[in-house]
Amino acid sequence: MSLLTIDKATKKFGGLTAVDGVSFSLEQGEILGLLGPNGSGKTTLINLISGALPMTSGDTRLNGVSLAGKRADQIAHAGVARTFQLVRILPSLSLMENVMITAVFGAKSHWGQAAKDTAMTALGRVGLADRATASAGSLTYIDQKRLELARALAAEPEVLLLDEWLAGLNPTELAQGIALIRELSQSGLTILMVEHIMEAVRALCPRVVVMNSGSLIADEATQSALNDPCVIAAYLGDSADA
Amino acid sequence: MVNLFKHAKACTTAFAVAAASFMTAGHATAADDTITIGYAVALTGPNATGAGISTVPNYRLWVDQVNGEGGIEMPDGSRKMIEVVEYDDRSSNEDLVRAIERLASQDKVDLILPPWGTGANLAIAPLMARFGYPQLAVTAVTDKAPEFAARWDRSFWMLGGGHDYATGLVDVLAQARDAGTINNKIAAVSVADGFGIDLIKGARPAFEEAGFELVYDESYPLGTSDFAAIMSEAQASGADSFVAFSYPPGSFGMTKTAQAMGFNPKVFYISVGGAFPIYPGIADGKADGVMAIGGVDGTSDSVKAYFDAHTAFVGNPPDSWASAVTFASLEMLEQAIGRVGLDHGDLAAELSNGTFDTVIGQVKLEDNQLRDLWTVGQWQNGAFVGVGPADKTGAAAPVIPKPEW
Amino acid sequence: MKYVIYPVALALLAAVPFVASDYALGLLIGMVTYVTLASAWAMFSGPTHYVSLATVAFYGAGAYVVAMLNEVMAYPMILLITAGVGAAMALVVGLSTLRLAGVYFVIFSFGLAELIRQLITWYEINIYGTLGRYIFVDITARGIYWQMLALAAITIGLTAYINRSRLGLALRVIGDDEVVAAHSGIPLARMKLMAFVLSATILTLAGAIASPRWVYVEPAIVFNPTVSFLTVIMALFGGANRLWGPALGAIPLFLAFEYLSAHFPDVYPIFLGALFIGVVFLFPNGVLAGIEGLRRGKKEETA
Amino acid sequence: MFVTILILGLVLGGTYALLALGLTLQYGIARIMNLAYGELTLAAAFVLVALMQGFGISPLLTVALIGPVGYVVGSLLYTVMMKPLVARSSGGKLDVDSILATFGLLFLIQGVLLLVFGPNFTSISYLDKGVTIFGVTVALNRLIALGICVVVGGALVIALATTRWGLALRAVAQTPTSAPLVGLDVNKVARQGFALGTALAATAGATVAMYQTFSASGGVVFTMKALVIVIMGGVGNVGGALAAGLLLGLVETFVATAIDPGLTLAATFAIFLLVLLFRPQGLFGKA
Repeated sequence: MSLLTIDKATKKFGGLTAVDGVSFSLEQGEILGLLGPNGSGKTTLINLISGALPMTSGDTRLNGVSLAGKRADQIAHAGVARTFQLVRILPSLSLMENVMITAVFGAKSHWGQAAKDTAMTALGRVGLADRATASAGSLTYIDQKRLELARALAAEPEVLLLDEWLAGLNPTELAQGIALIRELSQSGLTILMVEHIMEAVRALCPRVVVMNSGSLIADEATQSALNDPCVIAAYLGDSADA
Repeated sequence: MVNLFKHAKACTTAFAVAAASFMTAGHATAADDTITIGYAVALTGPNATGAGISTVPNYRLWVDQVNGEGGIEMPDGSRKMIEVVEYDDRSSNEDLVRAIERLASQDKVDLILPPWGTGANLAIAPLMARFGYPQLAVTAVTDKAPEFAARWDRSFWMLGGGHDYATGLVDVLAQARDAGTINNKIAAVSVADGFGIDLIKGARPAFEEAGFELVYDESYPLGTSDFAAIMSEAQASGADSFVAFSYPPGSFGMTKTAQAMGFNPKVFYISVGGAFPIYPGIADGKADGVMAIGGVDGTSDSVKAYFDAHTAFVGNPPDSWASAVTFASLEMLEQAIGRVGLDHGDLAAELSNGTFDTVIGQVKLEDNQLRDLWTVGQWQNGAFVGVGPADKTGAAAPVIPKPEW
Repeated sequence: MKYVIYPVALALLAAVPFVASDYALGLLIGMVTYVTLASAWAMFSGPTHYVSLATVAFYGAGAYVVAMLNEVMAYPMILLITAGVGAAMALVVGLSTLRLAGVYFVIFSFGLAELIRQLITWYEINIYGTLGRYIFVDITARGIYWQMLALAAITIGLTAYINRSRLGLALRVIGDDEVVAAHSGIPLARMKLMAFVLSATILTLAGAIASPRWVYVEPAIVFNPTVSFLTVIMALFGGANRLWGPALGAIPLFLAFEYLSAHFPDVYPIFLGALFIGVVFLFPNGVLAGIEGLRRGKKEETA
Repeated sequence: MFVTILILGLVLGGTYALLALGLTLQYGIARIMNLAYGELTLAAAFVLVALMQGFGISPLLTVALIGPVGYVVGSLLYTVMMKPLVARSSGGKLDVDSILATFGLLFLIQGVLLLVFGPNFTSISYLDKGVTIFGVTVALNRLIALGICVVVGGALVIALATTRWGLALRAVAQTPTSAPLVGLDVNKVARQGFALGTALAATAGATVAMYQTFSASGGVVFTMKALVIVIMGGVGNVGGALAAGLLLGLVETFVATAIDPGLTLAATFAIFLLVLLFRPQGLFGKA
């Protein structure tokens, strides 16, 4: 059985269909790239999986359990963690608190020292452990991204959804970021990542799914997908933004 | 009509006087040649409108007059100047209660004058009783006055209850009906507030007993600003008498609406606000014939003198219902002090048993209540005069039907 | 250490009525009442940033429950019922409104007091048959003070407890970013509702405790919107996100208003208005935070 | 009876709608939820009475001239008070800040009005004449208010929909963050929106003075009424506010005539709360 199954996920905004019957699945421990030109519905799909938006129809299943109709907090509790395309940190809280919340309210519901330990471990993995007591409002952009990842990790999730987590990094940071994600993947975490940076996709994802105008147009090995005429046409058709 | 500029000036002067008098209040009690009188009324907030008409100007006028004569006369013939401690209760009973505690236990004033409003007077009654001060509650209309007078034996209730006003009105209307001037149908509206509900509850059985038929009987919420729908229903009801147990905004609004739509009932009765000096202006100079709650003796010279003094001091005449009674209550206090001095127990006994000469005539309380009251008044030749009870000295004959607007 | 200081301080405060004059006691009651109201308000609105103008809806409802029941049952029983009524009201209101964001919640809470006032008026006139009720309960000013002091202590203690609990953490996250909160597994509705109900129950109880001082209640007297406004400004003035912020905002402002009402009654609204504007511009996070900021700035300068 | 309800309701609704137009502009364009709105209308009402009683100036002249004065006052208010807030924060924080700041303004104006004009009820008699329309008599001054409302509101709706200026206002209203990208001076447009809202508030207030009794502490009643209508019509939706105002007038008149005058305010609040809960975008807005 697949760990996460997306089954005919559909989202309509009024007359506009943003996600149109998308189906694919992730195996335990897999790292899958979600590609597509801007406006193709990738982030909307991530929002459907994480429960930020309710599906119009379709279903997602985690370990065979249906998540359709569940609220974001219930889905998070079930073991799905995410980062956001536009980084969202909690500026009035310390780094420790920022990260601790998923440990406290996630699947494991830690409290007290256990929650702090989990948070420290997560901060350690992204390299922010030494600044745990600082205020999150004072962080640089890359550190905010790290913090957000640490927060997702402290949930000890089964599935991690990364929405362009590598975007906006300089080459050195990008190399660090790729290494970090690889490390997470190697530790057995299942990852679905939306990404525009092909270098990263090639380096990290053996397999990709590609969306265009809300539909899935490819689900195959990364190398063949990037040579797929459909995929190229989709990107070229929107070349100004891609 | 209110002259806004004049008012503003009067207001600032009064404020300066009050502020100045407060500065000296702290050590005033020590001096033997003064007596300190304190009060807490609403100078801001929703109650400020009512207190600003019936209560505050009369307190200030009275103090001014007494001090102008060299002070209050004591039983030994000496005179003591009045010093005033004035607080704003911000229309909140919580603040009011605290202000009374302050007057009694901190400022240790000789006498405390009551606040404006039924709720406010009830809120301080237990405190006044505990501290022993006599309480001459004027602007408190309540049918439970006898109960309260018995509960707090130094409290005096000067403005009757809703039932008094309702039955007073019914008497006036019944006479007109018996004379064949009006039919036996009544259209009544009441404001959904303690006052309006008290009055309509008193009026319903009284109307029925007198053989009237209430063809329209609705209450409207406090804060209603549009009366077109209500007035057109009342007009369509076929009643000759329109009766509104209302507050000033409603009284004024209904008058204007009736004028605009040409609604000319033979009796047009409104409640609070109808006896205000600004009413004829609001009625566009056509107030004559309008009936309202309250009234004063139109033939009395003392009332006329009081009106003149009030106009000269405040800038506008007083209202013709609670103002004169408020002023009379102060005169009672003054005379009682002259007879027995400042001891609270003696004062209360004297107020309870004595007879006093006031602007509203000779006053003698019955069971700590003023029962000899004007219940219905009417605008006649530009003045608001008492018409009911008909047997009261100076009662004018009601003009029914009211001339058309 | 603080396990000694707090009980001792509380005992001292409780002993004050034995030496204070009636007026001083009245001042204390007022002060403690607003400390309670501001602290209870901040319990929910502080961390979540949901600015509620509905304080008087609950405070007034509490007073009304006492007015309705004081002739038929014992006072402690009434307090229990009051707490129940407050919690039930908050539950209904919370369930329907806490999904409203920002300005809509403020507007709703602004209208809520008015709505409840209208409903009670309608009920009194049409069902009870008259408007205005009397509260003749045999409770002295001291009794009211002690009860209110106890409620204030409970409120601040409860806030301290919440701050260190999961609920407190959840509320702070919600105040910063509801989307992150939801995706971190925080059940938004339940957490907000819990805090709102706790806060509203205390506000309702405060109204019940204060009401015997009014003797006579009427919707127009009880649902005085100024109470809501003062509560908000006191809590914000001190700092709604801090345990002692609301209390430290309530005490000086209460005394300032008392001074103004005696000395400059006519400028009281102007002062209040200027204060509101000043707080928003100068101390957006409260005076406590402002002072801390200043101190930190100075330290950095000297360092 | 149907005609009576219709005409009385529309006339009442016209006065309501006029009251709400300015508030919806202020929030829609300038993003300022102005709780001192009622006090601004009250101030205009007091000015009208003072000018009439002090200098014998015709109320109609005041109504015509107070709009521009309101515009200047609004412009100043925005520059001095609101702009720093907008510059400091946005979104939910701005909402809260502007509510608290305008709360302060509410008390400030109320205090000044109390000091200058006193606490008493003020009411004048002007054009209280009846005019008969289809057999229903309505007051001329209320009819004037309805007229002003229809003319001003209609002109606004058309101007917003067709002119370049209207386009700029709408652009800022919809996406204040991206408006600068197309060369719009957001600050200027927001100031114009706020000032225009204040001008409308002043006009409405001056009109109110002709037919209603008011006192210095009653501003919040106007704010509440305007808020109800703004919410019903959809925040920032001028046409919606017009329609909602008229609708509210009809509902209140219907309830007062056919059901029970005691329930008019309850009906208002019920509609208000239902709209807030189920259609926070307003009766006429898109989901």
